[in-house]
Amino acid sequence: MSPRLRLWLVCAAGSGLAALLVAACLDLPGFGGDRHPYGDRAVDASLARRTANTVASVNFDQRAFDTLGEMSILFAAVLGCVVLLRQTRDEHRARPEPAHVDRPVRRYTLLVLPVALLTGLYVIAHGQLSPGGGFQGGVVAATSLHLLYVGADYRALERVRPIGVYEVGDALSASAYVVTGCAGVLAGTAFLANTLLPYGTFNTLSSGGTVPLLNAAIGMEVACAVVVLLARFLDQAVEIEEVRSL
Amino acid sequence: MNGWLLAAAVVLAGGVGATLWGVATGPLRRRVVAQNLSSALACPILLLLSQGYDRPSYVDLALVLALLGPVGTLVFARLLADELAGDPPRAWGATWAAAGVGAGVVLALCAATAPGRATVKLLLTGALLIGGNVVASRALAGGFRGVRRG
Amino acid sequence: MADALIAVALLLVAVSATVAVVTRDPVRQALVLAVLGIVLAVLFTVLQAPDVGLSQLAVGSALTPLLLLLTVRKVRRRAQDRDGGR
Amino acid sequence: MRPRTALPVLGEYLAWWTALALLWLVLVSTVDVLELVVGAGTAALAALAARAARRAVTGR
Repeated sequence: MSPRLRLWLVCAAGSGLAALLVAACLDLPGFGGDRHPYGDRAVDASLARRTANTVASVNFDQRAFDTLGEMSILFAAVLGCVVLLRQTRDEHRARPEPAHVDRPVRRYTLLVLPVALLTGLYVIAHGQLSPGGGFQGGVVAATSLHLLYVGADYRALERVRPIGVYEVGDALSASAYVVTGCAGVLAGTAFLANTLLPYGTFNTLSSGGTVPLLNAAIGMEVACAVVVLLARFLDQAVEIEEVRSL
Repeated sequence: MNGWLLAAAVVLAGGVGATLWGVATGPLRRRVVAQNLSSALACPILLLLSQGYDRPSYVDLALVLALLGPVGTLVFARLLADELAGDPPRAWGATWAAAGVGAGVVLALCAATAPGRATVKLLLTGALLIGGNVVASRALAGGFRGVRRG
Repeated sequence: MADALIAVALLLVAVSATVAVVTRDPVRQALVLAVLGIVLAVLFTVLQAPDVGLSQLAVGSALTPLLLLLTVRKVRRRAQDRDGGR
Repeated sequence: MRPRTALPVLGEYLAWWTALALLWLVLVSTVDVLELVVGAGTAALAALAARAARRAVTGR
Protein backbone atom coordinates (compact mmCIF):
# COMPACT_ATOMS: atom_id res chain seq x y z
CA MET A 1 0.00 0.00 0.00
CA SER A 2 1.45 3.35 -1.00
CA PRO A 3 1.89 6.04 1.67
CA ARG A 4 -0.57 8.28 -0.18
CA LEU A 5 -3.31 5.66 -0.14
CA ARG A 6 -2.59 4.92 3.49
CA LEU A 7 -3.00 8.58 4.39
CA TRP A 8 -6.32 8.71 2.57
CA LEU A 9 -7.50 5.59 4.37
CA VAL A 10 -6.56 7.05 7.75
CA CYS A 11 -8.33 10.32 6.94
CA ALA A 12 -11.49 8.57 5.79
CA ALA A 13 -11.61 6.25 8.81
CA GLY A 14 -10.78 9.11 11.18
CA SER A 15 -13.49 11.39 9.85
CA GLY A 16 -16.01 8.55 10.03
CA LEU A 17 -15.06 7.89 13.67
CA ALA A 18 -15.21 11.61 14.45
CA ALA A 19 -18.70 11.90 12.92
CA LEU A 20 -19.95 8.94 14.96
CA LEU A 21 -18.42 10.32 18.18
CA VAL A 22 -19.99 13.75 17.61
CA ALA A 23 -23.36 12.12 16.91
CA ALA A 24 -23.05 10.07 20.10
CA CYS A 25 -22.05 13.13 22.16
CA LEU A 26 -25.10 15.07 20.95
CA ASP A 27 -27.35 12.36 22.39
CA LEU A 28 -25.64 12.03 25.79
CA PRO A 29 -27.50 12.94 28.98
CA GLY A 30 -26.35 16.22 30.58
CA PHE A 31 -23.03 16.21 32.47
CA GLY A 32 -23.52 15.43 36.15
CA GLY A 33 -27.31 15.10 35.84
CA ASP A 34 -29.38 13.47 38.57
CA ARG A 35 -30.89 10.57 36.55
CA HIS A 36 -28.74 7.43 36.80
CA PRO A 37 -30.90 4.39 35.99
CA TYR A 38 -28.03 1.90 36.14
CA GLY A 39 -26.38 3.51 39.16
CA ASP A 40 -29.58 3.47 41.21
CA ARG A 41 -30.15 -0.23 40.53
CA ALA A 42 -26.52 -1.12 41.30
CA VAL A 43 -26.61 0.79 44.60
CA ASP A 44 -29.91 -0.87 45.56
CA ALA A 45 -28.52 -4.33 44.80
CA SER A 46 -25.32 -3.65 46.73
CA LEU A 47 -27.20 -2.32 49.75
CA ALA A 48 -29.46 -5.39 49.68
CA ARG A 49 -26.34 -7.55 50.05
CA ARG A 50 -24.96 -5.17 52.71
CA THR A 51 -21.86 -4.26 50.72
CA ALA A 52 -20.80 -0.71 51.58
CA ASN A 53 -18.62 -0.15 48.49
CA THR A 54 -20.89 -0.39 45.46
CA VAL A 55 -17.94 -0.77 43.09
CA ALA A 56 -16.82 -3.88 44.98
CA SER A 57 -20.37 -5.21 44.79
CA VAL A 58 -20.44 -4.64 41.01
CA ASN A 59 -17.03 -6.23 40.52
CA PHE A 60 -17.32 -9.24 42.79
CA ASP A 61 -21.06 -9.88 43.05
CA GLN A 62 -23.20 -8.48 40.24
CA ARG A 63 -20.48 -8.85 37.60
CA ALA A 64 -18.24 -11.43 39.26
CA PHE A 65 -18.07 -13.40 36.00
CA ASP A 66 -16.52 -10.39 34.20
CA THR A 67 -13.88 -10.19 36.93
CA LEU A 68 -13.10 -13.87 36.31
CA GLY A 69 -12.43 -12.92 32.68
CA GLU A 70 -10.19 -10.01 33.70
CA MET A 71 -8.27 -12.25 36.06
CA SER A 72 -7.75 -14.78 33.27
CA ILE A 73 -6.43 -11.99 31.02
CA LEU A 74 -3.84 -11.01 33.63
CA PHE A 75 -2.97 -14.67 34.19
CA ALA A 76 -2.54 -15.31 30.45
CA ALA A 77 -0.54 -12.11 29.98
CA VAL A 78 1.90 -13.05 32.75
CA LEU A 79 2.15 -16.58 31.35
CA GLY A 80 2.98 -15.12 27.94
CA CYS A 81 5.68 -12.91 29.48
CA VAL A 82 7.18 -15.86 31.31
CA VAL A 83 7.40 -17.81 28.05
CA LEU A 84 8.72 -14.90 25.97
CA LEU A 85 11.31 -13.68 28.48
CA ARG A 86 12.81 -17.06 29.37
CA GLN A 87 16.53 -17.64 29.10
CA THR A 88 17.29 -18.95 25.61
CA ARG A 89 20.16 -21.21 24.57
CA ASP A 90 22.44 -18.42 23.31
CA GLU A 91 22.16 -16.42 26.54
CA HIS A 92 23.97 -16.81 29.83
CA ARG A 93 23.57 -15.42 33.31
CA ALA A 94 25.99 -12.86 34.69
CA ARG A 95 26.22 -12.31 38.43
CA PRO A 96 24.81 -8.87 39.17
CA GLU A 97 27.32 -6.57 40.83
CA PRO A 98 26.50 -5.63 44.44
CA ALA A 99 25.03 -2.17 44.86
CA HIS A 100 25.98 0.25 47.63
CA VAL A 101 23.13 2.55 48.41
CA ASP A 102 23.31 5.57 50.73
CA ARG A 103 22.36 4.73 54.28
CA PRO A 104 19.22 6.98 54.57
CA VAL A 105 17.78 5.45 51.39
CA ARG A 106 18.44 1.94 52.70
CA ARG A 107 16.88 2.74 56.07
CA TYR A 108 13.85 4.27 54.36
CA THR A 109 13.49 1.08 52.30
CA LEU A 110 13.58 -1.21 55.34
CA LEU A 111 11.09 1.00 57.19
CA VAL A 112 8.60 1.51 54.35
CA LEU A 113 8.57 -2.08 53.04
CA PRO A 114 6.51 -3.57 55.90
CA VAL A 115 4.30 -0.47 56.09
CA ALA A 116 3.53 -0.66 52.37
CA LEU A 117 2.89 -4.40 52.61
CA LEU A 118 0.49 -3.87 55.51
CA THR A 119 -1.26 -1.07 53.60
CA GLY A 120 -1.65 -3.33 50.57
CA LEU A 121 -3.18 -6.09 52.70
CA TYR A 122 -5.42 -3.50 54.39
CA VAL A 123 -6.67 -2.32 50.99
CA ILE A 124 -7.41 -5.92 49.98
CA ALA A 125 -9.21 -6.77 53.24
CA HIS A 126 -11.33 -3.61 53.18
CA GLY A 127 -12.25 -3.83 49.50
CA GLN A 128 -15.95 -4.14 50.28
CA LEU A 129 -15.90 -1.21 52.73
CA SER A 130 -13.64 1.54 51.36
CA PRO A 131 -12.11 2.44 47.98
CA GLY A 132 -9.80 -0.29 46.79
CA GLY A 133 -9.95 -4.05 46.54
CA GLY A 134 -7.97 -7.02 45.41
CA PHE A 135 -6.34 -5.48 42.36
CA GLN A 136 -5.20 -2.24 43.99
CA GLY A 137 -4.02 -3.86 47.20
CA GLY A 138 -2.28 -6.67 45.34
CA VAL A 139 -0.29 -4.21 43.24
CA VAL A 140 0.70 -2.21 46.33
CA ALA A 141 1.81 -5.36 48.17
CA ALA A 142 3.85 -6.60 45.19
CA THR A 143 5.45 -3.18 44.70
CA SER A 144 6.45 -3.11 48.36
CA LEU A 145 8.59 -6.25 47.91
CA HIS A 146 10.45 -4.65 45.01
CA LEU A 147 11.54 -1.81 47.25
CA LEU A 148 14.36 -4.21 48.11
CA TYR A 149 15.67 -4.01 44.54
CA VAL A 150 15.11 -0.28 44.22
CA GLY A 151 16.43 0.76 47.61
CA ALA A 152 18.99 -1.93 48.34
CA ASP A 153 20.33 -4.72 46.17
CA TYR A 154 19.08 -7.18 43.57
CA ARG A 155 20.50 -10.09 45.53
CA ALA A 156 18.63 -8.96 48.66
CA LEU A 157 15.41 -9.14 46.65
CA GLU A 158 16.29 -12.62 45.39
CA ARG A 159 16.76 -13.81 48.97
CA VAL A 160 13.21 -12.92 50.03
CA ARG A 161 11.54 -13.90 46.76
CA PRO A 162 11.52 -17.63 46.01
CA ILE A 163 9.90 -17.29 42.60
CA GLY A 164 8.45 -20.80 42.51
CA VAL A 165 6.31 -20.05 45.56
CA TYR A 166 4.79 -17.04 43.82
CA GLU A 167 4.10 -19.01 40.65
CA VAL A 168 2.26 -21.64 42.69
CA GLY A 169 0.44 -18.90 44.62
CA ASP A 170 -0.67 -17.31 41.37
CA ALA A 171 -2.20 -20.55 40.10
CA LEU A 172 -3.72 -21.46 43.49
CA SER A 173 -5.45 -18.12 43.97
CA ALA A 174 -6.77 -18.14 40.40
CA SER A 175 -8.29 -21.53 41.04
CA ALA A 176 -9.58 -20.38 44.44
CA TYR A 177 -11.71 -17.83 42.58
CA VAL A 178 -13.15 -20.53 40.32
CA VAL A 179 -13.72 -22.89 43.26
CA THR A 180 -15.64 -20.19 45.13
CA GLY A 181 -17.75 -19.78 42.01
CA CYS A 182 -18.36 -23.52 41.70
CA ALA A 183 -19.42 -23.68 45.35
CA GLY A 184 -22.44 -21.64 44.30
CA VAL A 185 -23.31 -24.28 41.69
CA LEU A 186 -22.92 -27.07 44.25
CA ALA A 187 -25.16 -25.19 46.70
CA GLY A 188 -27.90 -25.26 44.08
CA THR A 189 -27.85 -21.70 42.71
CA ALA A 190 -25.60 -20.40 39.93
CA PHE A 191 -21.89 -20.00 39.14
CA LEU A 192 -20.43 -17.14 41.26
CA ALA A 193 -23.87 -16.32 42.70
CA ASN A 194 -23.50 -14.57 46.06
CA THR A 195 -25.98 -16.71 47.97
CA LEU A 196 -23.60 -18.97 49.84
CA LEU A 197 -22.61 -17.03 52.94
CA PRO A 198 -24.61 -14.85 55.32
CA TYR A 199 -24.44 -11.18 54.33
CA GLY A 200 -23.36 -10.05 57.80
CA THR A 201 -23.66 -6.59 59.36
CA PHE A 202 -23.36 -3.57 57.07
CA ASN A 203 -19.94 -1.83 57.11
CA THR A 204 -18.04 -4.58 58.91
CA LEU A 205 -15.23 -6.78 57.64
CA SER A 206 -17.45 -9.85 57.28
CA SER A 207 -20.25 -8.14 55.31
CA GLY A 208 -21.08 -8.84 51.67
CA GLY A 209 -21.18 -12.65 51.56
CA THR A 210 -18.54 -14.00 49.18
CA VAL A 211 -17.28 -10.52 48.15
CA PRO A 212 -14.40 -10.47 50.71
CA LEU A 213 -13.37 -14.02 49.75
CA LEU A 214 -13.25 -13.21 46.04
CA ASN A 215 -11.42 -9.97 46.88
CA ALA A 216 -8.78 -11.92 48.79
CA ALA A 217 -8.37 -14.40 45.92
CA ILE A 218 -7.94 -11.58 43.39
CA GLY A 219 -5.54 -9.76 45.72
CA MET A 220 -3.29 -12.78 46.07
CA GLU A 221 -3.50 -13.52 42.33
CA VAL A 222 -2.55 -9.97 41.35
CA ALA A 223 0.27 -9.74 43.90
CA CYS A 224 1.79 -13.06 42.79
CA ALA A 225 1.31 -12.23 39.09
CA VAL A 226 3.05 -8.85 39.44
CA VAL A 227 5.94 -10.44 41.37
CA VAL A 228 6.38 -13.12 38.67
CA LEU A 229 6.12 -10.52 35.88
CA LEU A 230 8.68 -8.20 37.46
CA ALA A 231 10.97 -11.15 38.19
CA ARG A 232 11.13 -11.90 34.46
CA PHE A 233 11.80 -8.26 33.59
CA LEU A 234 14.50 -8.03 36.28
CA ASP A 235 16.06 -11.26 35.05
CA GLN A 236 16.36 -9.85 31.57
CA ALA A 237 17.51 -6.39 32.62
CA VAL A 238 20.03 -7.40 35.28
CA GLU A 239 21.17 -10.97 34.83
CA ILE A 240 20.70 -12.47 31.37
CA GLU A 241 23.30 -11.54 28.75
CA GLU A 242 23.76 -12.64 25.19
CA VAL A 243 26.78 -14.76 24.45
CA ARG A 244 29.04 -12.88 22.07
CA SER A 245 29.16 -15.36 19.24
CA LEU A 246 30.98 -13.45 16.53
CA MET B 1 -18.37 27.37 47.97
CA ASN B 2 -16.04 25.01 49.71
CA GLY B 3 -12.69 26.36 50.88
CA TRP B 4 -11.02 22.93 50.85
CA LEU B 5 -11.94 22.34 47.21
CA LEU B 6 -10.78 25.85 46.33
CA ALA B 7 -7.42 25.16 47.96
CA ALA B 8 -7.18 21.85 46.09
CA ALA B 9 -7.93 23.62 42.77
CA VAL B 10 -5.27 26.26 43.49
CA VAL B 11 -2.58 23.68 44.34
CA LEU B 12 -3.61 21.58 41.33
CA ALA B 13 -3.53 24.44 38.83
CA GLY B 14 -0.46 26.20 40.23
CA GLY B 15 1.67 23.42 41.70
CA VAL B 16 0.96 20.39 39.52
CA GLY B 17 0.68 22.62 36.44
CA ALA B 18 4.17 23.94 37.13
CA THR B 19 5.59 20.44 37.65
CA LEU B 20 3.94 19.38 34.38
CA TRP B 21 5.83 22.19 32.65
CA GLY B 22 9.01 21.08 34.41
CA VAL B 23 8.63 17.44 33.38
CA ALA B 24 7.81 18.33 29.77
CA THR B 25 10.78 20.60 29.06
CA GLY B 26 14.42 20.99 29.93
CA PRO B 27 17.24 18.57 30.74
CA LEU B 28 16.71 15.18 32.39
CA ARG B 29 17.91 16.38 35.79
CA ARG B 30 15.12 18.94 35.92
CA ARG B 31 12.51 16.45 34.77
CA VAL B 32 13.17 13.92 37.54
CA VAL B 33 12.90 16.66 40.16
CA ALA B 34 9.59 17.78 38.64
CA GLN B 35 8.29 14.20 38.76
CA ASN B 36 9.16 13.97 42.45
CA LEU B 37 7.46 17.29 43.17
CA SER B 38 4.31 16.26 41.31
CA SER B 39 3.71 13.33 43.67
CA ALA B 40 4.65 15.49 46.67
CA LEU B 41 1.96 18.01 45.66
CA ALA B 42 -0.72 15.54 44.53
CA CYS B 43 -0.83 13.90 47.97
CA PRO B 44 -1.97 17.11 49.78
CA ILE B 45 -4.47 17.65 46.94
CA LEU B 46 -6.00 14.23 47.59
CA LEU B 47 -6.19 15.00 51.32
CA LEU B 48 -7.89 18.32 50.58
CA LEU B 49 -10.37 16.59 48.25
CA SER B 50 -11.16 14.01 50.93
CA GLN B 51 -11.97 16.80 53.37
CA GLY B 52 -13.79 18.89 50.74
CA TYR B 53 -16.11 16.06 49.71
CA ASP B 54 -16.45 14.97 53.37
CA ARG B 55 -15.38 11.40 52.56
CA PRO B 56 -12.88 10.15 55.17
CA SER B 57 -12.26 6.94 53.20
CA TYR B 58 -10.65 8.96 50.36
CA VAL B 59 -7.66 9.43 52.72
CA ASP B 60 -6.58 5.92 51.64
CA LEU B 61 -5.65 7.32 48.22
CA ALA B 62 -3.37 9.90 49.79
CA LEU B 63 -1.84 7.21 52.00
CA VAL B 64 -1.07 4.97 49.02
CA LEU B 65 0.39 7.91 47.10
CA ALA B 66 2.52 8.92 50.10
CA LEU B 67 3.91 5.36 50.14
CA LEU B 68 4.33 4.72 46.41
CA GLY B 69 5.10 8.22 45.06
CA PRO B 70 8.62 8.32 46.59
CA VAL B 71 9.12 4.70 45.47
CA GLY B 72 8.48 5.83 41.89
CA THR B 73 11.10 8.56 42.24
CA LEU B 74 13.53 6.04 43.74
CA VAL B 75 12.96 3.85 40.66
CA PHE B 76 14.02 6.75 38.43
CA ALA B 77 16.94 7.65 40.69
CA ARG B 78 18.18 4.08 40.76
CA LEU B 79 17.83 3.19 37.09
CA LEU B 80 18.96 6.58 35.77
CA ALA B 81 21.90 6.81 38.22
CA ASP B 82 24.43 6.76 35.37
CA GLU B 83 22.75 9.58 33.46
CA LEU B 84 22.35 11.72 36.57
CA ALA B 85 25.80 11.05 38.03
CA GLY B 86 27.62 13.77 36.07
CA ASP B 87 25.43 16.62 37.19
CA PRO B 88 23.20 15.45 40.06
CA PRO B 89 19.98 17.39 40.49
CA ARG B 90 19.83 19.45 43.68
CA ALA B 91 16.53 21.16 44.29
CA TRP B 92 16.31 21.45 48.04
CA GLY B 93 14.39 24.74 47.89
CA ALA B 94 11.57 23.25 45.82
CA THR B 95 11.60 20.02 47.86
CA TRP B 96 11.21 21.82 51.18
CA ALA B 97 8.57 24.12 49.69
CA ALA B 98 6.52 21.07 48.61
CA ALA B 99 7.11 19.51 52.04
CA GLY B 100 5.87 22.77 53.58
CA VAL B 101 2.66 22.60 51.53
CA GLY B 102 2.16 19.00 52.66
CA ALA B 103 2.78 19.83 56.30
CA GLY B 104 0.49 22.86 56.16
CA VAL B 105 -2.36 20.87 54.61
CA VAL B 106 -1.98 17.99 57.09
CA LEU B 107 -1.96 20.37 60.09
CA ALA B 108 -4.98 22.28 58.77
CA LEU B 109 -6.91 19.03 58.31
CA CYS B 110 -5.90 17.83 61.78
CA ALA B 111 -7.25 21.07 63.20
CA ALA B 112 -10.51 20.61 61.30
CA THR B 113 -11.17 16.97 62.28
CA ALA B 114 -12.13 15.77 65.71
CA PRO B 115 -9.09 14.28 67.50
CA GLY B 116 -8.97 10.50 67.31
CA ARG B 117 -7.57 7.72 65.20
CA ALA B 118 -8.35 9.68 62.01
CA THR B 119 -5.95 12.40 63.20
CA VAL B 120 -3.20 9.84 63.72
CA LYS B 121 -3.83 8.50 60.20
CA LEU B 122 -3.51 12.01 58.77
CA LEU B 123 -0.29 12.65 60.68
CA LEU B 124 1.08 9.29 59.54
CA THR B 125 0.29 10.12 55.91
CA GLY B 126 2.00 13.48 56.29
CA ALA B 127 5.09 11.94 57.91
CA LEU B 128 5.37 9.29 55.19
CA LEU B 129 4.89 11.94 52.51
CA ILE B 130 7.49 14.38 53.77
CA GLY B 131 10.00 11.74 54.81
CA GLY B 132 9.60 9.87 51.54
CA ASN B 133 10.05 12.93 49.37
CA VAL B 134 13.08 14.18 51.26
CA VAL B 135 14.69 10.73 50.97
CA ALA B 136 13.77 10.57 47.27
CA SER B 137 15.31 14.02 46.72
CA ARG B 138 18.44 12.89 48.44
CA ALA B 139 18.54 9.74 46.31
CA LEU B 140 18.26 11.90 43.18
CA ALA B 141 21.13 14.08 44.43
CA GLY B 142 23.48 11.11 44.46
CA GLY B 143 22.14 8.41 46.77
CA PHE B 144 22.91 5.69 44.22
CA ARG B 145 26.55 6.49 43.46
CA GLY B 146 27.60 2.95 44.38
CA VAL B 147 25.19 1.35 41.92
CA ARG B 148 26.75 -0.07 38.76
CA ARG B 149 24.61 -2.07 36.37
CA GLY B 150 23.19 -4.01 39.34
CA MET C 1 -16.60 25.17 42.36
CA ALA C 2 -16.70 21.44 41.66
CA ASP C 3 -17.01 22.14 37.93
CA ALA C 4 -13.93 24.40 37.99
CA LEU C 5 -11.98 21.62 39.72
CA ILE C 6 -13.09 19.11 37.07
CA ALA C 7 -12.11 21.55 34.31
CA VAL C 8 -8.62 22.09 35.77
CA ALA C 9 -8.03 18.34 36.19
CA LEU C 10 -9.29 17.58 32.67
CA LEU C 11 -7.07 20.29 31.21
CA LEU C 12 -4.01 18.93 33.00
CA VAL C 13 -4.79 15.38 31.84
CA ALA C 14 -5.20 16.57 28.23
CA VAL C 15 -1.92 18.50 28.32
CA SER C 16 0.14 15.77 30.00
CA ALA C 17 -1.28 13.05 27.73
CA THR C 18 -0.38 15.14 24.66
CA VAL C 19 3.11 15.73 26.02
CA ALA C 20 3.48 11.97 26.66
CA VAL C 21 2.58 11.28 23.03
CA VAL C 22 4.87 14.00 21.64
CA THR C 23 7.93 13.01 23.73
CA ARG C 24 10.12 10.63 21.75
CA ASP C 25 12.78 9.47 24.24
CA PRO C 26 11.37 6.53 26.25
CA VAL C 27 13.06 7.61 29.50
CA ARG C 28 11.56 11.09 29.35
CA GLN C 29 8.29 9.55 28.26
CA ALA C 30 8.29 7.39 31.39
CA LEU C 31 8.70 10.53 33.51
CA VAL C 32 5.78 12.24 31.75
CA LEU C 33 3.72 9.05 32.11
CA ALA C 34 4.34 9.04 35.88
CA VAL C 35 3.02 12.60 36.13
CA LEU C 36 0.10 11.72 33.82
CA GLY C 37 -0.80 8.85 36.14
CA ILE C 38 -0.90 11.15 39.15
CA VAL C 39 -3.01 13.77 37.36
CA LEU C 40 -5.38 11.04 36.15
CA ALA C 41 -5.76 9.76 39.72
CA VAL C 42 -6.72 13.29 40.83
CA LEU C 43 -9.23 13.51 37.94
CA PHE C 44 -10.83 10.18 38.91
CA THR C 45 -11.09 11.34 42.52
CA VAL C 46 -12.68 14.61 41.43
CA LEU C 47 -15.19 12.61 39.38
CA GLN C 48 -16.00 10.57 42.55
CA ALA C 49 -14.39 7.35 41.32
CA PRO C 50 -11.81 6.68 44.05
CA ASP C 51 -11.56 2.96 43.22
CA VAL C 52 -10.32 3.72 39.72
CA GLY C 53 -8.08 6.46 41.10
CA LEU C 54 -6.51 4.00 43.52
CA SER C 55 -5.87 1.52 40.67
CA GLN C 56 -4.23 4.29 38.68
CA LEU C 57 -2.05 5.31 41.62
CA ALA C 58 -1.01 1.74 42.40
CA VAL C 59 -0.09 0.94 38.80
CA GLY C 60 1.10 4.31 37.53
CA SER C 61 3.31 5.62 40.32
CA ALA C 62 5.91 2.87 40.66
CA LEU C 63 5.08 -0.24 38.62
CA THR C 64 4.86 1.27 35.11
CA PRO C 65 8.07 3.34 35.45
CA LEU C 66 9.88 0.26 36.77
CA LEU C 67 8.75 -1.92 33.85
CA LEU C 68 9.57 0.80 31.29
CA LEU C 69 13.01 1.61 32.69
CA LEU C 70 13.97 -2.06 33.02
CA THR C 71 13.07 -2.54 29.36
CA VAL C 72 15.11 0.52 28.36
CA ARG C 73 18.06 -0.80 30.34
CA LYS C 74 17.87 -4.21 28.66
CA VAL C 75 17.70 -2.67 25.17
CA ARG C 76 20.61 -0.31 25.86
CA ARG C 77 22.76 -3.06 27.34
CA ARG C 78 22.11 -5.18 24.30
CA ALA C 79 23.16 -2.32 22.00
CA GLN C 80 26.31 -1.77 24.10
CA ASP C 81 27.20 -5.46 23.97
CA ARG C 82 26.77 -5.46 20.19
CA ASP C 83 29.02 -2.41 19.79
CA GLY C 84 31.58 -3.84 22.19
CA GLY C 85 31.61 -7.17 20.34
CA ARG C 86 32.34 -5.65 16.96
CA MET D 1 19.16 -21.60 66.67
CA ARG D 2 20.98 -20.97 69.90
CA PRO D 3 19.07 -19.28 72.73
CA ARG D 4 21.57 -16.39 72.70
CA THR D 5 20.59 -15.49 69.12
CA ALA D 6 16.95 -16.45 69.46
CA LEU D 7 16.17 -13.76 72.01
CA PRO D 8 17.13 -10.69 69.94
CA VAL D 9 15.43 -12.23 66.89
CA LEU D 10 12.23 -12.72 68.85
CA GLY D 11 12.51 -9.22 70.27
CA GLU D 12 12.93 -7.66 66.84
CA TYR D 13 9.97 -9.63 65.51
CA LEU D 14 7.73 -8.68 68.42
CA ALA D 15 8.70 -5.01 68.12
CA TRP D 16 7.76 -5.01 64.43
CA TRP D 17 4.55 -6.91 65.15
CA THR D 18 3.47 -4.42 67.82
CA ALA D 19 4.22 -1.41 65.63
CA LEU D 20 2.41 -2.87 62.62
CA ALA D 21 -0.61 -4.00 64.66
CA LEU D 22 -0.91 -0.47 66.05
CA LEU D 23 -0.67 0.83 62.48
CA TRP D 24 -3.55 -1.45 61.49
CA LEU D 25 -5.63 -0.02 64.35
CA VAL D 26 -4.93 3.46 62.98
CA LEU D 27 -5.94 2.50 59.43
CA VAL D 28 -9.29 0.82 60.14
CA SER D 29 -12.42 2.86 60.76
CA THR D 30 -14.42 0.62 63.11
CA VAL D 31 -12.90 -1.83 65.56
CA ASP D 32 -14.47 -5.23 66.23
CA VAL D 33 -13.19 -8.71 67.08
CA LEU D 34 -12.78 -9.93 63.50
CA GLU D 35 -10.95 -6.73 62.60
CA LEU D 36 -8.52 -7.33 65.47
CA VAL D 37 -7.93 -10.95 64.44
CA VAL D 38 -7.30 -10.05 60.80
CA GLY D 39 -5.08 -7.17 61.89
CA ALA D 40 -3.00 -9.43 64.13
CA GLY D 41 -2.53 -11.94 61.31
CA THR D 42 -1.63 -9.30 58.75
CA ALA D 43 0.80 -7.63 61.14
CA ALA D 44 2.44 -11.03 61.75
CA LEU D 45 2.93 -11.48 57.99
CA ALA D 46 4.28 -7.96 57.49
CA ALA D 47 6.61 -8.33 60.49
CA LEU D 48 7.95 -11.52 58.95
CA ALA D 49 8.62 -9.59 55.74
CA ALA D 50 10.29 -6.77 57.69
CA ARG D 51 12.64 -9.15 59.43
CA ALA D 52 13.41 -11.10 56.22
CA ALA D 53 14.15 -7.83 54.39
CA ARG D 54 16.51 -6.58 57.10
CA ARG D 55 18.33 -9.91 57.14
CA ALA D 56 18.60 -9.93 53.35
CA VAL D 57 20.06 -6.43 53.28
CA THR D 58 22.48 -6.60 56.19
CA GLY D 59 23.25 -10.30 55.68
CA ARG D 60 22.93 -11.19 59.36
